[in-house]
Amino acid sequence: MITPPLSTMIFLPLLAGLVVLVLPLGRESARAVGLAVAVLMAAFSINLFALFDPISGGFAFYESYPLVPALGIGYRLGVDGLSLLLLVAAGALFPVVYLLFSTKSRGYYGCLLIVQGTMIGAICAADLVLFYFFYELMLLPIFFMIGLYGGPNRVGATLKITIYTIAGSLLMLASCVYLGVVYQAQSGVWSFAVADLATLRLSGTVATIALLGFVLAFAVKIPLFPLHTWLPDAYTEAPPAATFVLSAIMAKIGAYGVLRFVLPIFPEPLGKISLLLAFLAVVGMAYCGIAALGQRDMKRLLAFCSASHMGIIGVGLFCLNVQAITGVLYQMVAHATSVGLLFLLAGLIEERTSSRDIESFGGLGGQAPLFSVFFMVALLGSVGLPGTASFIGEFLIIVGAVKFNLVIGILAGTSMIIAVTYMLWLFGRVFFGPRTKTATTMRDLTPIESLTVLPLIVLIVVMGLFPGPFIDKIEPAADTLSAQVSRSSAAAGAILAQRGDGDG
Amino acid sequence: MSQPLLFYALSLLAIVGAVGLLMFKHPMNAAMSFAVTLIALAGLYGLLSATLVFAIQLIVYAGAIMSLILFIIMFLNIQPDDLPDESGYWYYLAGGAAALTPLALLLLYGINSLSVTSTPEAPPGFGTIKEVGVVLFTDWLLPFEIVSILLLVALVGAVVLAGKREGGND
Amino acid sequence: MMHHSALLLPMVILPLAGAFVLGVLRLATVRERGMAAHHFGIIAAFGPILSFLLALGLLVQINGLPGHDRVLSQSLYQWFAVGEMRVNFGLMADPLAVLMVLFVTFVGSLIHIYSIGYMKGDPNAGAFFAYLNLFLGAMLILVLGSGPLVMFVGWEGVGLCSYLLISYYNDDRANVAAGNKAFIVNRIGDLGFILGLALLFWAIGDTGFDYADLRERAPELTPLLALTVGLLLFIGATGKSAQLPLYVWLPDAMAGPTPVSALIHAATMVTAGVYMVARFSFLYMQSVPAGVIIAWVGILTALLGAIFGMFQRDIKKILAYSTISQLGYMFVGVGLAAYSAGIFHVFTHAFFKALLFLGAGSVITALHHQQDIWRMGGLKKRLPITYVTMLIGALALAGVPPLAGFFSKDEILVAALATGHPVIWLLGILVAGMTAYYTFRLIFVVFHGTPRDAHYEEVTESLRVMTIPLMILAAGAVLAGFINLPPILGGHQLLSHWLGLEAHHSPHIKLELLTILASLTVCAVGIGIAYRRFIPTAVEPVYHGFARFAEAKFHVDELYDSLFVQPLLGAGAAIRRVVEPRIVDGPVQAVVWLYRAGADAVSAVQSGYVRVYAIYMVVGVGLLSFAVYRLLVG
Amino acid sequence: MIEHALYLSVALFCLGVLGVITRRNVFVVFMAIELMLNGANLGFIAFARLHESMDGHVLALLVMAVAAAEAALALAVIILLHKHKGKLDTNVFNLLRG
Repeated sequence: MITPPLSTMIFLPLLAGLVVLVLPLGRESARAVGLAVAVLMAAFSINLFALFDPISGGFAFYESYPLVPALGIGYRLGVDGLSLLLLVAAGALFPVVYLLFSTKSRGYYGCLLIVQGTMIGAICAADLVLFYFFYELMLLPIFFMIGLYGGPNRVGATLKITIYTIAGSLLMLASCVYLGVVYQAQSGVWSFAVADLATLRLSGTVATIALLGFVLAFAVKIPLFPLHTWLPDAYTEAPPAATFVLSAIMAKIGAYGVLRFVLPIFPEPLGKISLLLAFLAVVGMAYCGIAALGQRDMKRLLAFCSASHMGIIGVGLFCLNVQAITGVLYQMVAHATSVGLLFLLAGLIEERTSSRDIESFGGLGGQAPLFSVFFMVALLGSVGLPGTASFIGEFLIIVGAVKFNLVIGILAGTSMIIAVTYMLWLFGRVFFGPRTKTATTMRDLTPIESLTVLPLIVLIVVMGLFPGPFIDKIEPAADTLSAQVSRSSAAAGAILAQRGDGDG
Repeated sequence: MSQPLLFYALSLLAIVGAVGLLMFKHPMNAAMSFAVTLIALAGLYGLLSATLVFAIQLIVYAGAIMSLILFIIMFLNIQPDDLPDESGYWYYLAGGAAALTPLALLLLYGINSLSVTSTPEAPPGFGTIKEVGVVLFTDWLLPFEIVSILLLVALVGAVVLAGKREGGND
Repeated sequence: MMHHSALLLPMVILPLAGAFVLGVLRLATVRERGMAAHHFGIIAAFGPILSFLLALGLLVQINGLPGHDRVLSQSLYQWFAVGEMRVNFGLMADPLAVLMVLFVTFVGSLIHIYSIGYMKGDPNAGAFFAYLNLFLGAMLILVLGSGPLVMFVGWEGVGLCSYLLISYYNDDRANVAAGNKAFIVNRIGDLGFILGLALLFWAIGDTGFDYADLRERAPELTPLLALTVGLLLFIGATGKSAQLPLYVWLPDAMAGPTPVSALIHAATMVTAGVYMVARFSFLYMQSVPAGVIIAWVGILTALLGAIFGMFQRDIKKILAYSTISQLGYMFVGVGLAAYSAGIFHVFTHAFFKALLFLGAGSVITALHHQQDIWRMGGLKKRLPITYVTMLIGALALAGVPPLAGFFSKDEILVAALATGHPVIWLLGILVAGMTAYYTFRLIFVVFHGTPRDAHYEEVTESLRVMTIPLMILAAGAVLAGFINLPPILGGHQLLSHWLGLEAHHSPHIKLELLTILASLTVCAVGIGIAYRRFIPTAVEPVYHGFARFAEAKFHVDELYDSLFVQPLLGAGAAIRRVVEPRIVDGPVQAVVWLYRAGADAVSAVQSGYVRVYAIYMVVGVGLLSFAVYRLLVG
Repeated sequence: MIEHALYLSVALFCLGVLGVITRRNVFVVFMAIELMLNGANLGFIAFARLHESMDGHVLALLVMAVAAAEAALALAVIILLHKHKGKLDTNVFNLLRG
């Protein structure tokens, strides 16, 4: 293992990306650099996963250097159970992108490399300011990827995503500053270290406003209804790799941010509005599901599908018990593999047939049998069929939601139904039926492409049948977090009860 | 005895000429009206014991500059079609007057606060060419030289600008 | 005390491995069209046959155990553990599961063999057999799972295979729609199932989530919770087993190849709901009302299915409604805590309904995919084996003694009387008569009378590989009933004792006699009416009034379509056309518009005309002067 | 009398400003600017008389020199404008627009 592992994982792709952007490389050599880095990153992250010890608690692979000592800002990195799976997903999923899409330009690959490094930075950051820095930075390459290499309406899409994310980020910045100030007021020293901030237990009106700042910023990224409107445009116009990055990893970083910063720091105010937030998430899930039902554009449908599934993750975030939190952590990766793969495959369809119009397809199953098998498995993975990874995640979330609130649980369960309606419609429409003219332009996967996709397929199934090794790594952290949250809520409840006694 | 009378007459002429400048549509008429103002002003300078300035106002302003302007106007052979459409003139005038009123009031307030009651007697030789020349070439030598350079630059500039041949400027 | 058995895992793995091998082979050869259909079929048949042999071994093994402790298990690994929730992935077999496994693998093997003939020459047969094997594996997981979640893996797995096989002839979009409908309706049921499991977990599952743990703690359930969980799980069963109100997918599912209809949509998968209720008998024993509700849903479904079955003209749809109706009976049995009676009917029904479907498939292939019974007729002479075997199946379905259906159906009806539900009993008898009528309507119209098919002379009996399974199943339909003979007919209710699902009560001689007499009477009446109508010659009827309404299936499909499907689709389209671009996007667009307007305004100010800038200056100076003036003057 | 000369100077200056902002004819605008200069000059002269100092006269002379330079350039520009656009409209000049 290279030391320090986390800095290496951040700066290797970042530097490689800059090199690719600066040096006058050809398209193919840029791609080769990207692929090599991606494979290295995959090896690193898998190694990291194997080395991670869930029992010890706290951050592993911790690195810390002061950046602005006067304000307690530091270059602090670390991994714990909350971030591990996401980190591995962000580290290991990229080779597929380089292998599947070969016809893009140098800048495209450079951006892809940079976005990987920044995302890993956001995931590993153990300092709020550092997190904020990477959280903002990771959108920059995405802007360029959409704006330069996107579809015909890319400018509007870029504008929209910019407006949304910047609005969210400003709120978050305000909340970050508030947290720093509060910490200084309570302890007398400045610090933005996550470990220090996590000891804060805030309550009151101002804390609720700060909480909303965080929640809004993360809700934009996740995205939660009704802040999702940037998503269909961005996902549709973005090139496949950017869509993959957005849906598979970046959306999860929003959810991760909630787990990392909101749950431990604001247990009491969150307890007050968690029902509302969970309800919003459920509404968004149903809304996006129904919206997906009405789409005629394959990528747009998948975009809404992704948003709908993120709704389920959103529900899990606010249920505040160990099943739901573990489910969320697990579902993040499950969603990344299945929906991410769907986006990649849809990107391949678009690249080969130059069409995204669902109505123009039919009979693709006979035209590209191997492709359709992979698509079907990814689809089943996304609808949460038992035996796939999503089932474990969704089931845990639903179980947690039922405990949290029966109505929310029932509504969360409806995702099972809604997801199949549009997914089966999509599959039946595109892969079944008489073969159309557009469909005949489709080419099946080459052996290399099949071998590229196969690991993801295997991962979907393996994570469904043998989730143990994965869950064992994350469950202790989820347990600790939910225990913290419930203890704080209980304490707050006790205080309220005392007040009630005093009044009576 | 006749001085104040002359003063007010010239002032009236200056004002009328200026108003004419603003009102006449054709630049030729406006220029003629402006010449009246300039000449009237020259008279006023004289009344204010500035004899050198009186002479130069007549020679340079009313003479050289005005004739240059008139020459150019005639040279361009301006047709009514060339004249700009000034339909919103009255609105601009009203608005401008309103916007300027505070400034004018402020200036008038300033003048009043000087509380000049009587005109002091001018010392002998005041404003004559010799006296002014002494001041100009002792205290004001440097600005004078700078202005000479300015004039040179303007001369060259004017030649460059107006002297360009058609099609030679791109 | 559980006993280990190493047979369980191979039994499940074999068909799954078969599916995998077939899938890979199919994908490898799909371009060259290298492999013939029957090669795939022969490979596919290995899995089920070997599993059947293993099931026989399991039977021997379990019979070797002491009578009160007959549970075999094979725990594999801990599936996942989160907080209080610890779920094991394991397999478990008790007599109930062994019985299910036996007939599933037996019927499954026969249908695999039959399919070799049925799918002859089909270019996609590789996929078909892979799905069929996958289905069998999933079904075995469903039956043998050691806990509800493992069962759910199989539960959804069979649903997936059902979907894939219904959409098998996917060039016709109607078939694809039928497949989608099946999967989606099943999913609605599954939602109930999952919610039931979640509630069950929070109630009594935190010490272990296997059946064994749950059974121990079931008495802790409050009546309300038991009722809720029971009904939620039953919602899952209504989806899988095509009961009211989720039965609508099953008739459409007949779009799949006929062996699929026989295996999945008659004999095995659709009975999973009944199995589930019997499996959760420890839960339903805690809540009598839940059972009664199940029984009522069952009998109403039975009635509805029978009514629809009487007026259909598609041979497979008649059988499909008959299946729905018979499933209703089974739910009456398990709902009224007569678990062994319900399961017994599942068992006998598997034989005769699979037989009828395979027979129908034989007819359909012989007539080149003609499914309208009013285009058939007089096929007795042309398809003698099919005719005889189907007649046996029809007699068994109609409940003619001593065939299988007679015993199992009567046992359920007796249970209805014995537990004090005379109305259910009365309806059951009525449905029995209707069953006899529509079954023999089918037989008489298809096999008797004058030929109506243009190619009548060319019709020939099906291949041996198809008729032999028919004969074996016919033998089963004759004999299956004897394994649970009631005392009144000289038997000892062997099956019930062996299953040991409920406490044994003294036999109700009077009630049994009454039931036998009544059902024999209505059976005779039903067959008689059918005979009067359709022998010697049947005339294609034109339905009016109620009959027409019943032929149109009470317009339930249309009702569901306009109540659920269209509103959802409409909402989706509305979101795409109106809500997304106009309403939800509105705030963003408004912000964008504000920015634009602001930019335009600023840009208009920056007109570029010096004169205008002079005006600004003048205005500015004016304001400034005003301010200074106010300051100075006061 | 000096007081009134100052009043006149203010009036001429304001009229010049009005001319600049109300008229679109380049000649008139140009002459209005000259008018403003003359208003200022009158002010210089009047103050020089008031304070009995000839600095005001020198300033007035310098202003006239500047005005002459300005006239030369402005007229050259006007000639160019007329040559290229055939117009005498200040609104033709909007190169300052971003």
